Amino acid sequence: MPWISALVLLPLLGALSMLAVPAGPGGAVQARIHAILAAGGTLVLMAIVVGMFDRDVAGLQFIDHVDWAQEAGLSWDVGVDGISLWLLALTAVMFALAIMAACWRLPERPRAFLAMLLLAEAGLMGLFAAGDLVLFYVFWEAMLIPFYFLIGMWGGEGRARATTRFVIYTMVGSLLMLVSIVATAFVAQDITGNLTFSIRELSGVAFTDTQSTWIFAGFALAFAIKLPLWPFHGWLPDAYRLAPILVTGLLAAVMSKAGVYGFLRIGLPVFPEGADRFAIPIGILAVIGIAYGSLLAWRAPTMRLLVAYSSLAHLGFIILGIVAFDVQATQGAVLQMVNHGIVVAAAFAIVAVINRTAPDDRIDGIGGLADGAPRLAGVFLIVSMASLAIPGSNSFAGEFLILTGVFRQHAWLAVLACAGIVYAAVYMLRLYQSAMNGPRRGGMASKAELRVRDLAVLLPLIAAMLFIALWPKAIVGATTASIERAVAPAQVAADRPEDQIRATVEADPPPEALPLPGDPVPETTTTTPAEPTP
Amino acid sequence: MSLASLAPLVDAAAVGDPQEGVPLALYLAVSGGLFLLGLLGVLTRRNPLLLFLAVELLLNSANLALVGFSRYWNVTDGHVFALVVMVVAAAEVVIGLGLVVAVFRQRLALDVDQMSSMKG
Amino acid sequence: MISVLAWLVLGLPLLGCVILSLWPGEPDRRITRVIGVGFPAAAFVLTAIIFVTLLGRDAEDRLEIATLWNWVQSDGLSIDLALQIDPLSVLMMLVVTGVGSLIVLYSTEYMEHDRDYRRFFAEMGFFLFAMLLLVEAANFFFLIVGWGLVGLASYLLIGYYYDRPSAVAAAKKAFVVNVIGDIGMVIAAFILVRELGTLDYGEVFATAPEGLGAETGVATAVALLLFVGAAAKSAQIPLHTWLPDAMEGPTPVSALIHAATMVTAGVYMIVRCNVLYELAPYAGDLVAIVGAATLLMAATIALVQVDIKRVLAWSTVSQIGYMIMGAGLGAYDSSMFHFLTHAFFKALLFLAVGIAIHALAGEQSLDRMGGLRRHLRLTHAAVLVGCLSIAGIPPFSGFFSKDEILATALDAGTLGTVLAIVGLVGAGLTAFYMFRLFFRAFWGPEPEGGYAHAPHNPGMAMSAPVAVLAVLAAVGGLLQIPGVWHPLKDWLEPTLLADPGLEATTGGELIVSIVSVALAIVAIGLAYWIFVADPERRLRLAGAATGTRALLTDQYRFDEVYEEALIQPGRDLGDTLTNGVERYGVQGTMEGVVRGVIDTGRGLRVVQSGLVRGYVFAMVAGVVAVGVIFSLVMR
Amino acid sequence: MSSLNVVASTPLLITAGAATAAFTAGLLPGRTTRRHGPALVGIAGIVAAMVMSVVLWDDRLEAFGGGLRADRFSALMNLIFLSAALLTILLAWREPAAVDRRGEYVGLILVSATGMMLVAGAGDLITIFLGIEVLSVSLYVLCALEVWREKSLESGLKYLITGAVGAAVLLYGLTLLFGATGSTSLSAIGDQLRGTAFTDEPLVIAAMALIAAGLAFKASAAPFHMWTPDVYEGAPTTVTAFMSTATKAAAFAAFLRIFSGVMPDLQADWSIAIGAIAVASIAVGNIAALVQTNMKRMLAYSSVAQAGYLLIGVAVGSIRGAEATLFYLLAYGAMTMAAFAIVIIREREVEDGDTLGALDGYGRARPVLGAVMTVAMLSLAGFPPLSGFIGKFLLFGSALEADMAWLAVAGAVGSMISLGYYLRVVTVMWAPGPEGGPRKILPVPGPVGLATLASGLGVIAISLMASPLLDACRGAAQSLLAP
Repeated sequence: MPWISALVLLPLLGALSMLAVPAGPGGAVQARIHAILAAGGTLVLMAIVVGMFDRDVAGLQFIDHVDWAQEAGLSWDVGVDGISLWLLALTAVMFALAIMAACWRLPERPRAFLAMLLLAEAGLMGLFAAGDLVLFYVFWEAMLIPFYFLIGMWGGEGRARATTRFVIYTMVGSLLMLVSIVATAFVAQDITGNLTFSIRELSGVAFTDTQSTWIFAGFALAFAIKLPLWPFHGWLPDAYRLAPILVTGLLAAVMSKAGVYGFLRIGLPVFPEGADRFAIPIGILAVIGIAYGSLLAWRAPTMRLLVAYSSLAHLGFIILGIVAFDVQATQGAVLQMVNHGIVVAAAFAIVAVINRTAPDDRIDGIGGLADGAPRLAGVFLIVSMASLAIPGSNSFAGEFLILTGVFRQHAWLAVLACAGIVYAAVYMLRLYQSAMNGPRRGGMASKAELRVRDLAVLLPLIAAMLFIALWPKAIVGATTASIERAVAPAQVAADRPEDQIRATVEADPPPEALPLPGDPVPETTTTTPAEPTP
Repeated sequence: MSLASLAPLVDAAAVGDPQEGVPLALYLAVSGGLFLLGLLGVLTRRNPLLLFLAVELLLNSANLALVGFSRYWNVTDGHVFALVVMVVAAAEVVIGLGLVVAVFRQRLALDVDQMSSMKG
Repeated sequence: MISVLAWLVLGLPLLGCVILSLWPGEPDRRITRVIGVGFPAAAFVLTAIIFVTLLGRDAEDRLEIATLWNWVQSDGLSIDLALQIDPLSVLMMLVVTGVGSLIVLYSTEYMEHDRDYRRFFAEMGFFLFAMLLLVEAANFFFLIVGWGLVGLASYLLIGYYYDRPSAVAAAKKAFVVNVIGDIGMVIAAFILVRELGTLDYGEVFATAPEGLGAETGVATAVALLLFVGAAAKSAQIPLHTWLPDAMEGPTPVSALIHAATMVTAGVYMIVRCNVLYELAPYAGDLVAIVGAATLLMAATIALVQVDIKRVLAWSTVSQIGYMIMGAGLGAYDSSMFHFLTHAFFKALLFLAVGIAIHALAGEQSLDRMGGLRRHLRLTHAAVLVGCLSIAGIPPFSGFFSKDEILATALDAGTLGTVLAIVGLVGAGLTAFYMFRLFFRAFWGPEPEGGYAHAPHNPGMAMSAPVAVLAVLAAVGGLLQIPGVWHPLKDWLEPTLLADPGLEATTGGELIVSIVSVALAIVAIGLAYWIFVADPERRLRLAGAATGTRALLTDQYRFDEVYEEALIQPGRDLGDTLTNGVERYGVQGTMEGVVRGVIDTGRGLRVVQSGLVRGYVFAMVAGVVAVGVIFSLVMR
Repeated sequence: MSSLNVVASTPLLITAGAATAAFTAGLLPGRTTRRHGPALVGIAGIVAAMVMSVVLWDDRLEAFGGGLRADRFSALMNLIFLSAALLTILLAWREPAAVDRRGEYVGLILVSATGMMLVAGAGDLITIFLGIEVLSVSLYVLCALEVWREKSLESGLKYLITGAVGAAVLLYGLTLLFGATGSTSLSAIGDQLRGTAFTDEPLVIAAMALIAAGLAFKASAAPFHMWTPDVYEGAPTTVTAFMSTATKAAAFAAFLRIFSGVMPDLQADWSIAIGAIAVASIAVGNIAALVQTNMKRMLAYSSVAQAGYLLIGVAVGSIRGAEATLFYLLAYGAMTMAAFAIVIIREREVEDGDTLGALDGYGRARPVLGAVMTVAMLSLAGFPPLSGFIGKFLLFGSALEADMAWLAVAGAVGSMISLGYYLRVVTVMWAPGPEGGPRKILPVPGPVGLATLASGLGVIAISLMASPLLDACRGAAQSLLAP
């Protein structure tokens, strides 16, 4: 069974099925059923994939390959490995929760809203599953469209500007990425003699330093904007502020992982030399982003902005983990992607709850809610602590692994990044305390108390936080083989000591020899002349 | 594109058969002059009728060159081409005159500069 | 068996916390009491069983690792979710669960009038869990986890009265300062991972001498970074400012967390890491110096504080200074001994003072106290025991433990001698400020206008723990008598892998004892002379040395300096970034580019004049341009 | 040389015949006959011509002594022209200019298409010029067809004047090319220019410059584009739609025929200049479109920019480039037609239907039309996986393959700018709109709706069927470049 294709196509099918739903109240019920079936089905499929996933395989598993336009080298090529597994799972879970929340209290024009959510899910699923550069780009751009509509049609005042900024800014980078993708294929064709966009086949092609650097730069800009990496975050505040908060949650929880994923999936394995050249600059930007995001979060006037800027800081840690070229840091980064997704989604869910009683979102405007809303206080506390990565939380597990790894490679970057942990405490406590503690400043606590539908979203997230806090190995363990292989080329390029490089750098087998899903992985070695190992 | 760059052709014409008569270079010089004159006319005239006249100059300058080249290469293609161009020029002017009549019937000024309601 | 017990000890308080938190609706207070006290008490009983079991074994056999599961494994670093049961952790567990149980028992009555009864016990349970995790952890990672979680518990309990802005601010301060400490420890852990590839105590301590090397920069860095964590948690200069503010929490919290247990975690950690500190003697010296400076500073501040709990808070800072000084010098067992006695007498003091505060309906100012001994006789006696103990009057416990640190210090070279002298001065100051507190609250005249309500005597739940602690404070010092016996030291022996073997000489003991007791008696006399003999004298003296007094009252103005030098600039930077870089740089650049493009578009609109001859001209120009390009490209 | 070989010219003859028939039908008595007769005749003719084009797909024939060719390239281009003509006739079902003068309208459209087919199949300089003039002259009339409207007249006159100058420039270029080679037959010229002997021949250089300029005018490439917005705005919108799709395609057919087909060896000489025109078009078109509020003007500038992208494929001069240009022409035709279709529908409903404001909230009232417009805009902007993306992808690819990365980068930067206006349309379409929905809504006439849907689905279908279509484009490019 084409598991991964099903994962991508089921939400798409769900979205298309909305066309068959009649308008009116009867249709709303039907729309709910369609959406929940699609999202829930995806979640179930995802669970099955997680269950069947083979943790010892480094490469892609469950590959589905169909040619699309061979002449141009385009094809449908999806699969999953240890890196994408958890991002797919994160996407499936987050969208299932989001759709559940949306169904619980439908916005206006529910069919379109649910259809857009499902389209976004399909886009992100496809992005994380894509094994082909063009397909990756297709999903990279395609998911913008549903988000564009979600912000543009259901957003707050001033959303037109926000959406345009969001999309233009993101596309600015990605169009250069398109050029880079095409350039990659042709340069690789010059080297190996066959035209392909398959990431598997391209990683291992011996690009020259210059080629690698320039093409990587094209990719890196796109990824940096998507992340966003400081100072490419110009689109972020408006988009996060003006999107419907459900969508903001999804942007922060899932979409922001696309950029990091790009670095890890494409940047490091395919362009190790380029990645090496940019590693320190990106690391510095990440550290600046940590401090900058934290300071702005500290002074942010509204709750959403605070969480938005905190997200900027958190993503700084994650990308820092990626550019360290350290297996441990990278594993931490992947773990932290999952963590951040869970935590920031919960944070926005809580902001949404508080917004019920403080619709203007201002931090000054609320206070002392804990008195009448003890459940909220408790859940909020857990989420705040997870967000500021208190030792013992799931985020701490991620940050610890990241920073240990970064410290091993670039101690100074890790030490600088550590300062961000202090800031995190300052701004998260500011948010928590000003909302929950102190004298009552406005807002009715009873309105903000968690109801069943809030708990239905928050409790699974908190359960996930606790689970990861107690046993991160469940997540980390599955990534080992894939990450070791993904990082190895960059480690070689960066002249890391032999004992840190845990995978041999070699090109993938040519397409004919690709294993079918379910086949044992053959031991064939490369026939391509590329062999970057010195 | 300056006339100086036509020097090779001038040479070619000069060393050619004296029976050929007018050398190609002169055809081209006149043709080029007509073309420039036509362009100048299009650029300076505001009356559509005069503009069409200038356009005729442009097309006929090409005709002259076509005929000259045709003679130079001693083929008939250019002549055929010139005939086609004449027909086309006639058609264009017919359309132009038709438009001018329509404009006139709408009581609009016969001044291309005043026909600028659409811009930007 | 011990493994299971160790996990049970850890899990019981947490279980209590979870049950209380998730109890639907507001549970009956009796149920809250049973759960809130029962689970810690059960943990204490189990700890006692562990203790007895270990006692029955040979000294070498007293180490037990209880692994639950492999927590994470990444690139060679493997971290187990594991506990380490050894004499040091058992000692800590005994104190934590023992004193903890007493204090929650006390709280059942103390917190009687509070709305959030259940939340208090839930949070206390959580604290006990976190503290036990801290002391039981088998590796640095879970040490840090416990370290962070006690910070959270402390935050919650300081901010217990969350509608009080001062409490909220104090909680935040405590949390942030502790996070700074956490970072020190985290970075130390990074170094350990990089250099040694492991965080397990056993492996770290076994490989550190080779892996880090003695007296190397790396070892010193690790030791100092760990000490940053210790300084934050144990309120040492310069990270001490949160502890006095932490008195915003309920008094039982101050007694348990901010006196007896959590704040001494730094001492525990240094003792635990004795191997590392022995590899970094300079770091050890610095630790000792910081400890000494802290003890002196805190003692001087305590001289003038009016808030009764603040006096106790500063005295705690000062006493921990002794412990840190001792640990820094290598007198690990003495430090632990002082930790033990301090847990008794400081908990006693807080709880007894708490009775007074409770009796006065929350009044904490010494200015509105006086003559309480007539109302609260037993409490008066208990406070007296505590004061005598902390002042180091034999045979109360503080005398033995404090003098042991100072006497050992004399054996530690010139630095030790100097620090011992500082410690002696501090001891004198301690006796003075404690008896100032004692005389002003319990002796002397009643405050003007008398008490609105006659102070009432506490019930059994509050009295019993005080009584037990009073006994312990009185006799606890006998656990270790120089030259007679030292069971504590023997007990800790297996964990002190790198004990430098400092030994208090009999001569040293004698000198220290005599001097300190003499100083204490003089100080007590002075206090009596000022505060009791003639109550007016205090007011007359208050006019003298106003500048110094103000400095001390302001607690050396650390807070102000931090506010001015660190926090406000941070806020300003944040605002500058928001209003400058973000608005004009990040957003502005983007908008500027967009505006530039749009302006170009407007310009093109102007060029598009609607004049057809203009269009033709553009075409002609275009032809020329294309021609130029062609001729340029032409070879 | 002397054989007429009519078979090769059947599509063209059928179209021309249909045009004549349409003219005639328009003169027949009976209101219904006058109204529907020409359209039906025209549609029948178009379908027949399309069938013939498909039938001729695998042949390589010449007619009129080499003046007209029937190869895959011309067949593919014929299909584009004919489809555009068909859609235009359908879209014009209720267009005032077309309703009263259906015979003229359909006839002129078909004549214009005949001219385009002449260009696409040209085997001779004369055919090229003749084709271009035939298509232009009928368009001049079509533009001014609404003689009662000042703007329509202005548009016709402006187009005529600039068009005449453009044609003259082209003609002069063709003349010089003839002068340099001594032949008007493309194959003969191609033989002459084989090798690099002519690279420093000033006559050839001048010819190339003038031809490039003349064709760039037809393709509305900057700086020869300035007529485009005015003419597009003033002309009846269906005519605009036809111009922007079919005429542009014809211009590119000529570009490919002459530059890629006849002088591939001189590619190094002309690629820079054509690339420069491409970059200028991308820049000017996109930037100017940003500030437009009239949909037709905006689409006009957008078509300038799109011409720039298309020129990338010409500039690289390779089979891959031609293939990319052809594919993009297909996609571009579908998406532009779809965009204009919405404007046409909206124009019937409200006075200022061609402005952006008229579309405010239109998508909410008319979701299907909104979806078509959205798809068209996103495709024009190059969002994957729509056909516009695949086209751009191929164009950029051809540029990079030819080591002309600067063209790809320019295209990418231009695409970024283009988002500003394409997405604005989408935003406006789906905005809440004025109170009570868009001002006025009329039922969409069947043929118009059919054409709109067909164009919208075409945008999607072209991307889904990219593989067979690319095969076709490659075949066409090969027939052009690798005879």
